[in-house]
Amino acid sequence: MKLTRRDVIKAQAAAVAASVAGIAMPIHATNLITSSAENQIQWDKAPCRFCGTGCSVSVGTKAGKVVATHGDQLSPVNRGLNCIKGYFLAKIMYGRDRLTQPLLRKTNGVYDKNGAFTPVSWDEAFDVMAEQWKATLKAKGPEAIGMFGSGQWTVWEGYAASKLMKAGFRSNNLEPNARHCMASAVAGFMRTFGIDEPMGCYDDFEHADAFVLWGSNMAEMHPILWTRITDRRLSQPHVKVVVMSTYQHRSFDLADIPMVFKPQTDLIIANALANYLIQNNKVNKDFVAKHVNFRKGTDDIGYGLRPEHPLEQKAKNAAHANDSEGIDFQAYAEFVKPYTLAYAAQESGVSEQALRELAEIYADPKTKVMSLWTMGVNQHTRGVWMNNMIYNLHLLTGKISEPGNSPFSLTGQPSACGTAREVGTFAHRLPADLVVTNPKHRQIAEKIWRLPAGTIPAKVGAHAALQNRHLKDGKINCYWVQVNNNMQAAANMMEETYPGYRNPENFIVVSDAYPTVTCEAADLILPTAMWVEKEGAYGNAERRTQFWHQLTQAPGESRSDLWQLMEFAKRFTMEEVWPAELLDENPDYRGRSMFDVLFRNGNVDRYGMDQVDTKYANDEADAFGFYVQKGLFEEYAEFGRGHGHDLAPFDRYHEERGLRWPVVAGKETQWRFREGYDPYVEPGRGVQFYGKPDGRAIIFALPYEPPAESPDGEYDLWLSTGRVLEHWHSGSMTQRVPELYQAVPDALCYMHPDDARSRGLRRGDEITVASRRGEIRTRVETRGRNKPPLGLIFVPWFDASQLINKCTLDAVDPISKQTDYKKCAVKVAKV
Amino acid sequence: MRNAVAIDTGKDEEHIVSVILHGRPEHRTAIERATDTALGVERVVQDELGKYILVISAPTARQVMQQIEALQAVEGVLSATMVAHHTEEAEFLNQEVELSSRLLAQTDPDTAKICSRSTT
Amino acid sequence: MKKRLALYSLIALVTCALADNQVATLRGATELLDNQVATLRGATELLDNAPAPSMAREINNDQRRVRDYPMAAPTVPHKIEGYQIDLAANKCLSCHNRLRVADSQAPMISVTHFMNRDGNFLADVSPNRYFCSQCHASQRSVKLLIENDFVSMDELFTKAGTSH
Amino acid sequence: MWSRLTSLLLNGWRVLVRPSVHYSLGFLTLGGFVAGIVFWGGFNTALEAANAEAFCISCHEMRTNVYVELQETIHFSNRSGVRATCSDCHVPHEWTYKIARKIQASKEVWGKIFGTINTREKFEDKRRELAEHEWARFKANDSLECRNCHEFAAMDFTRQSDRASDQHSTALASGDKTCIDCHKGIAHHLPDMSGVPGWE
Repeated sequence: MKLTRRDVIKAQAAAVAASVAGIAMPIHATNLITSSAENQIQWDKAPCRFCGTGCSVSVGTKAGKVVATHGDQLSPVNRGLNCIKGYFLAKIMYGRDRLTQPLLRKTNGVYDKNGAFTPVSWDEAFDVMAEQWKATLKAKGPEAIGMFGSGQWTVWEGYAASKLMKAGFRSNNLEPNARHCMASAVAGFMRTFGIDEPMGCYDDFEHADAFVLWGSNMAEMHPILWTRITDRRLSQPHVKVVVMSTYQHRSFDLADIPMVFKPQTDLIIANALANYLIQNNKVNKDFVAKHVNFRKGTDDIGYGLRPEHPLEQKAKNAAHANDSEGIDFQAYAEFVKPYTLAYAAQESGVSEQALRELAEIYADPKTKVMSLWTMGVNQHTRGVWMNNMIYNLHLLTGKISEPGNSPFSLTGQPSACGTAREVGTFAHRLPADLVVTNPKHRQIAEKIWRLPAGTIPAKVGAHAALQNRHLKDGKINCYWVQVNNNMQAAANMMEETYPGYRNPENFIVVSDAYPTVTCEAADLILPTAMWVEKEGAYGNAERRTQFWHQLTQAPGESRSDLWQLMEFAKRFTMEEVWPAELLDENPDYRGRSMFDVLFRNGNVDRYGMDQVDTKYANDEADAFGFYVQKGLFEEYAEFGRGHGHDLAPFDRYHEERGLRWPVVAGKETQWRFREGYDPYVEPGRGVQFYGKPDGRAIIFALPYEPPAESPDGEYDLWLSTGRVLEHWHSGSMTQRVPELYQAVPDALCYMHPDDARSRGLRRGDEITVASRRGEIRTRVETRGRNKPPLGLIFVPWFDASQLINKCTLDAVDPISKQTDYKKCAVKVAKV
Repeated sequence: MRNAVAIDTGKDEEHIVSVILHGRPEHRTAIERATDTALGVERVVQDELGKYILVISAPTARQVMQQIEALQAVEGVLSATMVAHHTEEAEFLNQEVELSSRLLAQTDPDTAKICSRSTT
Repeated sequence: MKKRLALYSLIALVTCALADNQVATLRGATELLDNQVATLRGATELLDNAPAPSMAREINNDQRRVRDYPMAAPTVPHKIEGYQIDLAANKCLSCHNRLRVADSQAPMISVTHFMNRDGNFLADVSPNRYFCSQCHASQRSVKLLIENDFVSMDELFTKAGTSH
Repeated sequence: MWSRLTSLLLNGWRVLVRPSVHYSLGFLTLGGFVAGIVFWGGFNTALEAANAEAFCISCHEMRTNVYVELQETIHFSNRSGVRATCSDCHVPHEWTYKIARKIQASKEVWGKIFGTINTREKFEDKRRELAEHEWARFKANDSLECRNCHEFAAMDFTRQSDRASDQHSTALASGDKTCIDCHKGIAHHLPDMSGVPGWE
């Protein structure tokens, strides 16, 4: 039959609506629907591949290809909206240079660190890889093995990696790139509340009277959440939006109270607000008396640089940065007393009037306030302190754990919460907030994993920045990077990252869908399936766990990270990875493969192929002969069920647009710690911060301390780095989408026009941006979307041709070990 | 018609919108009478719970909205929610699909109009 | 790492052409040299810095682009540099708003934009759609670094169509 | 108009002859400067001096608000380097208009002295009012200062975008619209535009 474009579009529109409404579309429903089955498009739900917002998208597939995506009407997160990246999701898998076969550096047919990349089979790739791993284990033991994963791993990929590293290879050198992203938020939660992740949820957006951005450009980095704030602000005239940053950006377009403060003085502002609340008798005394303890944190804690660095030599308490001592309210009041609004205004450069208006927002008991932050606060050498200090304000006023009153830490990656944090793929963590340093916690994990006592090492592994240093120093020799682009993302590429990867002693494996700069520095590249080319699960910033089915096939020989992790485990016997004494005590583990011990343990292989939904492909299940994802998820869920991290049964997540944990008696939890919302709060307690033994959250007394590096005579400008709306992180996906690439093709140096003029520069001039560590070439932008104040420049890091992390400093927060990407000293010069 | 593609206000445009209409099953006859008599409204499929998938096409967005508002006003209709919206010149919509890929090539400037970057 | 291909970085700015070769190499089963992997960098080695490309111009031809699928957000076919969209004013809506299109002759924003989060119609643009640039971007005249092999529905339907 | 002028000068004089104890040194010097140009020679020279951009941005209200905004626009820097400075748009070139505008400006000098816009917040509060003065002036003189550079007769529509040429060849040509009707906020940020025709 003849079709017009009109017929096709009508058919599409109808099919989309039907998929949303959950109505089956009988092929002959009406004359609209074209008669031939091959014209049908299959619609399924999946969470967006990009940021931590966790929008749900409807994915249209046909003939094994994704042909369309659009916002999912049924998703409470985005209600049918997407940001510009989301609208072009359909194209992220189809960049022409997808990796399709393993590539190994070879000379004359054998592996050579300085050889040229040569296509090899998976067998050869894994043979060479296993050989390197075994040699290193024999020579140096597990601590010379390392792995760097991501908040873009699916839940089960992160979980499998955690088992492989911590139980299999018995090395805690496992980190997610989420360390760069929200480690300070995690440490902030653990210190203040004793349990990770926000107490509130996105529903707070529709209840708050004021929104305070403490260092987040939500307009570009969390666009769909920004639409909800915009909605609230523009439809409710009384609502106020406060935007704080070290430079002016798009979020300022909605700001009633805009504040550009001098870098690092957010510490002073936060204390000044607390002091204002106390001085003006705006403290919720009843709440504080019932639910809060006070502690004074250790100061002079250094900057997490190499020990020989002068700053570390000088720091008194670098060794025990996380310590604190109990104090009382009076002592806290005295501590913050010097931080007056006038002092804060003078130090920060923000007008006292603006600071007072902000203080009143927190002070007024009738104003429901939502504080929001991302990298401005977390990527900060005092990021944990800043997190604590924001909670201080909400705890002093009791504005917490109820609709609209919500300190909300946003995340940058689709599963920073679901995988990195909840699964615990950090060097110090185990699933459900357990830690390797706690013997009881290790026992719990060993029991669930059906492994002998003493399997999991107690020593905290190397954190992200330290892994790069260990690679450079030859302490880590076998390193596996999955789903991230750390050569581009890690700070101080010239002095640490690059020398580490190219150290002749090291063997670097990089799994990715595209040939990134990290791949270029690798020795073995493994082609990897992405997003809907596999069955997956992500957890977003509001504790929402979302699933998707495999909808298409990965190109060529690409395999998912999950398949790679499990298949690689087959290459080892327990004798090759565990010490003799452990096997002597547990002889029944002898002679078995690591795959059998970790993944054929009676849990992971519990669900057979009959459980797999026949409507969808599942390459991993086919490869291993059981429902891998379900087995891993259900084993993992044992950690949290009954312990405040309850997850629903596996199958339900394929039906729902996600559920917010704890999911108790089939019901999700919107607000934690408050009776009536959170089933874990004991009746009569009203509010109970049950992460802490006595149910009380902690207000921390913390001072101002200067940044690790500040502009001086020679390096006379602050450098802040970050993202742009149109590209996600290192741009390896979005730079390959024509509409997104042509919207923002290259990175630029955003600069104040007077800073440009005083250096003889004009818009469009080519310049070098140079720090003590490295330099890049870019161009001057004085009119762009970002408007820095005098003395500060902003350069985004998505551009593989302009690796701004050649310039950044690898100073970290000594508590969270998260890098400060927002503050270092640079100079610019005309090329 | 120099600016037909460029700045057409919709004179010969067509708007195609799909709608999920949710109505009380007991009102189905009234609802279906409304949908079937409304201009440019096509009823694609429904389920026994009173959910309908409609496709509305009209020359202006205003008319599309009027149609939806009218349907929302029908007794027994709980909600009528727009899902997809597409607008395009009618002349393109009339093209047979076999031609569509060449049609794309003709109208897509990205293929032709992109000049390569300078190499300073 | 080998520097023997430093010569490449001198002509690195011909990235597009090179990228294509590299893609070809990546796909064909031949050897890849150090500076040929990271296709987005052209032939520039990791430690080197290629000249920064000149700032690309916004395309301003007013030619509405056909979308690959109905729900994709249309790109902006004209300059929007310096457009003010904030609490005070919205430059885009001063032409594309329902009440303005008659005067401005600009295409009206999609009717979906009048429906709010709860699915109700508003007389004006729904507040959650106020910041146009969150979904709609102008395009710059640059050649793609990497071609994209996405197949649009129309092409698939065409194939389907011709197949019977 | 002369009566308006003299009355203004008189008011000015009354203020100036009052004992100066309440007034800051800044005021005295500035007041002296104004008095100087008004009563003793160098009249035109002073006016021209006062036209210089340097003079306009010598007070921070102009420098930190409108001047910063101007720098982002095409009127500040562009392809050919032809650039408009404050007075090109805000001071009439023809003498009597110029005087009138200068007198008006003296009001802005009071504004400066009494700090009615000396903070960003205060300036934002006044932005709509200040903008409306200028829009009204442009509307009244048919966008004279725009046309000093952008001569309608000299426009080559074929070198304009379709949108621009359509509007210019119709609404502008017929005199139905003048430049400012469509080109608001091209050199400075717009104030709250609610209720402004064309911004419904």
